Amino acid sequence: MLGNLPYITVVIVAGIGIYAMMWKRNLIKVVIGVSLLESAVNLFLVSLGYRAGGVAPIYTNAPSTKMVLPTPQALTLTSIVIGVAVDALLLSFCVVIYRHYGTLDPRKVRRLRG
Amino acid sequence: MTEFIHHIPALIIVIPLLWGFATPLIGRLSKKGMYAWVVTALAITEALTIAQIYLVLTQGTQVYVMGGATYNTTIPPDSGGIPVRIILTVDAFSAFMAFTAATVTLAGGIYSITSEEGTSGESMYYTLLLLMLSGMLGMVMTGDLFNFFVFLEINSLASAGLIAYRVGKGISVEAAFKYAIISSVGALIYLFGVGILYGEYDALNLAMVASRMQFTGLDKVVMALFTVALAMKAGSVPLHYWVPDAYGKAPGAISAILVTASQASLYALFRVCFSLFGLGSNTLTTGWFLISLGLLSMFVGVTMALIQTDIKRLMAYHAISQTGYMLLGVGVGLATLGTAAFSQYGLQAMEGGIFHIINHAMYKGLLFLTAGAVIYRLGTSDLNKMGGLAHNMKYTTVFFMIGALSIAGIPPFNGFASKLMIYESTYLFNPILSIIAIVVSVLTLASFVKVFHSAFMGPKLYDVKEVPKAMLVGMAILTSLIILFGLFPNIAIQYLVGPAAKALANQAAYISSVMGGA
Amino acid sequence: MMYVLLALYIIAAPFIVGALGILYGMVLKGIDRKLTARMQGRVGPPLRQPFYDVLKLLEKECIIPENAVKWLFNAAPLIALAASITTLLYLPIGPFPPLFSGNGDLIVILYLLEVPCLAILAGGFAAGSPYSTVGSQREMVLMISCEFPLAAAIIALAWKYSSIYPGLKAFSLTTFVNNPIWNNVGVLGFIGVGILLIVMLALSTSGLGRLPFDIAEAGTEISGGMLVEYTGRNLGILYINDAVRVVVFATLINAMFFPYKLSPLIANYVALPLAASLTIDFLFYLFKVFLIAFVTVTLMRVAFPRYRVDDVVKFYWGIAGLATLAALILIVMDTFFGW
Amino acid sequence: MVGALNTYVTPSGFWNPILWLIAFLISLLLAYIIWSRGEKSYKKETEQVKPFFAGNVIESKERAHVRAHNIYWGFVEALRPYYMALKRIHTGDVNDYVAWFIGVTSFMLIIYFLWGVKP
Repeated sequence: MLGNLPYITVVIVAGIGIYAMMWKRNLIKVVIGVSLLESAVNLFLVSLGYRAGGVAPIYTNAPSTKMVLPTPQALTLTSIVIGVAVDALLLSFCVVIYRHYGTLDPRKVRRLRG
Repeated sequence: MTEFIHHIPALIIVIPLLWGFATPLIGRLSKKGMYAWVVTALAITEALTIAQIYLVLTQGTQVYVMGGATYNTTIPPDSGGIPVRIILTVDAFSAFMAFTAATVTLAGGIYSITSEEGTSGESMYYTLLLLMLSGMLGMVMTGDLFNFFVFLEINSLASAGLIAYRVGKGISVEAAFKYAIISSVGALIYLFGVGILYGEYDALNLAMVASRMQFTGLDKVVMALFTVALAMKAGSVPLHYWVPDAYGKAPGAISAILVTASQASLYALFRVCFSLFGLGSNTLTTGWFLISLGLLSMFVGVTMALIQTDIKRLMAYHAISQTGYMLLGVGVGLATLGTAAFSQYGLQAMEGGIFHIINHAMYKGLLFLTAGAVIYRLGTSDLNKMGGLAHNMKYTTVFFMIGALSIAGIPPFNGFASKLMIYESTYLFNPILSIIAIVVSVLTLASFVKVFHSAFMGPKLYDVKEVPKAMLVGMAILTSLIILFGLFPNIAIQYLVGPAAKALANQAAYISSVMGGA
Repeated sequence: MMYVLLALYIIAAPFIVGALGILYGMVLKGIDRKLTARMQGRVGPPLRQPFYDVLKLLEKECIIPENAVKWLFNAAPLIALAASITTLLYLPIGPFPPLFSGNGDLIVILYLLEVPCLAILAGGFAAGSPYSTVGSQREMVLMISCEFPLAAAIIALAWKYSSIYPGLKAFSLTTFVNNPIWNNVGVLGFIGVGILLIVMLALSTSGLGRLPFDIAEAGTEISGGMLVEYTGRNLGILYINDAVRVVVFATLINAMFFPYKLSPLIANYVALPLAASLTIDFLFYLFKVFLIAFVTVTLMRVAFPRYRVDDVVKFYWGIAGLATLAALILIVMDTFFGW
Repeated sequence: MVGALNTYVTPSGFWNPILWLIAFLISLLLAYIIWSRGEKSYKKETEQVKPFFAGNVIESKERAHVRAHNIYWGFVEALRPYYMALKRIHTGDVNDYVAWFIGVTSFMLIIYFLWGVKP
């Protein structure tokens, strides 16, 4: 049960993120939802490669003990970097939208419809 | 030289990527130089994609190992039978998609020279354009699930930036925001699936995962995550809401290129359905998933288009509708995969769907460019305010007419060739499919007749000039391909589409190209 | 030598078929006017009146309105007529197989039938008059409405053929002509094909833009609609095009539903030389075309008033659409149950 | 028979664009011959080049152009209920975009769990 804790956390965090994206009436909060979903995915990737008692996979001449898997860590790093770029872009869009529309309410930010 | 040709797949991705980042530097020195620089990059990429098609046709599927000791050692001897490195897997379908993407981007790039001239941040525009191209090419050529995610995000971010390029009192930014939100959600959901697969099979290579696929409960989750996320990125109903916003508000050339960007996701959707899950999954279910998305997209897209009054939003709804044809054709192929019906009509249905991909990229690209030309001269995209442009903008009118006839599937243009193939094969699967496809086609015609009338016909209301040469050249490139594919559909089928369809349908060949052996 | 003959064949074909289509179409027009007049208790014009009409139109001034897009306005009638003539090349004329058989099937014909309509409506838009614009967009609505039952009818028949003769090209008209549909269906299928025939007759009336579906021209509402600005030789060409299209539609229905020949029947009693049997079949074909044209053009015009635009949509997507779908289901059931 | 070259073959049909194009051009020539027999002059700069308005007075060119939103009235009118429903779901609200996506994903999860893998 305890071993599954990371995965349960992943589900909870992702759920909160999706909730924020679907129901929060503020674009910044929607962006926070995206960010939470990112975190959930990153946590998921990292915990996939976790071995109890393993060491970081960075030694060339590693001691012959267990290591955590290197690939998920590489994936997570890449994903974090991409996530930062996405968040920055989304937030800057929010700034411009607020400047022109004077609001961040998704019910009002919908001049494009139909 | 013989060594060089094997590096073509990598060069195709790397050239636009590196040249893109160098563009702002050159833009500082000289505007003209920057245009030449960008067009050269696009032309080289285009030439390389053509060379790649030749390579794939003559030598079979190309694999390229990133950072490997040699370019084709997919499984290093000390790796324990796992392809550890990022591998580009270019089969006929990938080469076909790469060619499509590069062609439209070339036309769009040349078109942009005058259409975006004098806007602030012009050099950034070209950087993002080249990044977007690089993303698309990476998406269609990679053989690695995670690498696909990276290219998907490169492409999405660049696209989002370009959609918002003309702020347009915030409306473009609104479109870009919606696009960025929905595509990053889609990409993250996709990444979830990649994580699950990695956890199960310890591999990220598509061929490797496919060969180990067990179809456990978790794999069913992955199927749902992958297919829905990619169908959303491809812009099919009922996940299409971002499409009219994004296509409708992007600059003209970008809308054209966004079409191919969506098609890159469509490619991935097909690739996942055929090469990753393949015959082990219930192809009837996945096939009907594609078919029903296709039918919905076709019908809802075109009926929504009919009532639009914004020229680009109207065309954007058509992009959704035309995607439906591809989903329909390939979906029928998938649903019949592995049965006797596949050789009877399934493969041809797939050829029709895949042929429609390139045709759609050409004519919808052309139409978006003509719409951009109209907006360039009139400064409005509202059809209610247009009229009488045919009196002055003769070339644009002719280009528009060719594009419109082609998208409506009127002979002898290319849209007809692929639609004919779809009509005359899918009806064997279920007669209703063809009937809906034919009806949608005439509705498409109707809405383009509407645009044709309200923008180009009528009394001479505006005293405008024809658009500058560079824009006409961009349109002419696509027009010539439309006519070429329309008049010689056989050649396209034989050298481009047929091999692509066969490559897509053959899961075992895809796996063995990376894993070796039979 | 081979190629020279081939080239001559390709060059000559449109002229021969075009001449036939134009002349017979004009004669049918004359007969139609005469018969309509008789049914309404008038004497009516002489049979050669359509020829006089065309000659008169060619002598009149050909006015190009000031708002028109000139090149398109002038090109539209020519494209329409040329497309109508080429459609005839894909249709079997009497006992002869289609001149271009093996190079175009029923779906191609379906789209080639659209091209003249499209050209004329583009011409109507190009005229730059509100009346012609309204007419053209009504024509487009008519085309949309017709497409659904038309597609359903063609697909239903082709599906039937593909299930009976998997080896043959189901959309090829040669298949239709060599294996008449009525001989290949049971009771259910017979009813289904009967429905399709009725729908196809109605569809060809609207394809020709005749009453009760002449909403796009509608002389009394929008003064000729699409054609309102056309005069002189342009109108003359459109007049000829209209005549050719009657032959095209009648020939299509003839090939799809009544591809029967008279000569085998006679050959039971008298031995016929080839030329004689071809002549008999050709004359029989002309007669069938006349009958079909009589039903679709003359009878309908006399019997029905004009529909409103949205009623046409409701008719074709409602009653006619459901009827063709029912026919499709009947034909499918016919195949599976085999009655 | 004619022009087996370049005939595009589908599972149940065929189409030869080049042949059609040639025939079309020849037919165009035929049509042009008839057309060119006709009178080509007309009186420019007179009332007869004015568009037909059935006697109504049209004060400006703008009024003579039928605008986009007036087109296809009959069609949209006939399908009114369908269009009402369609417009209702195109809200343009970013929350709904995500909701549709999540909804379809959950729906497909169920479908794939039931019939995703060959039995």
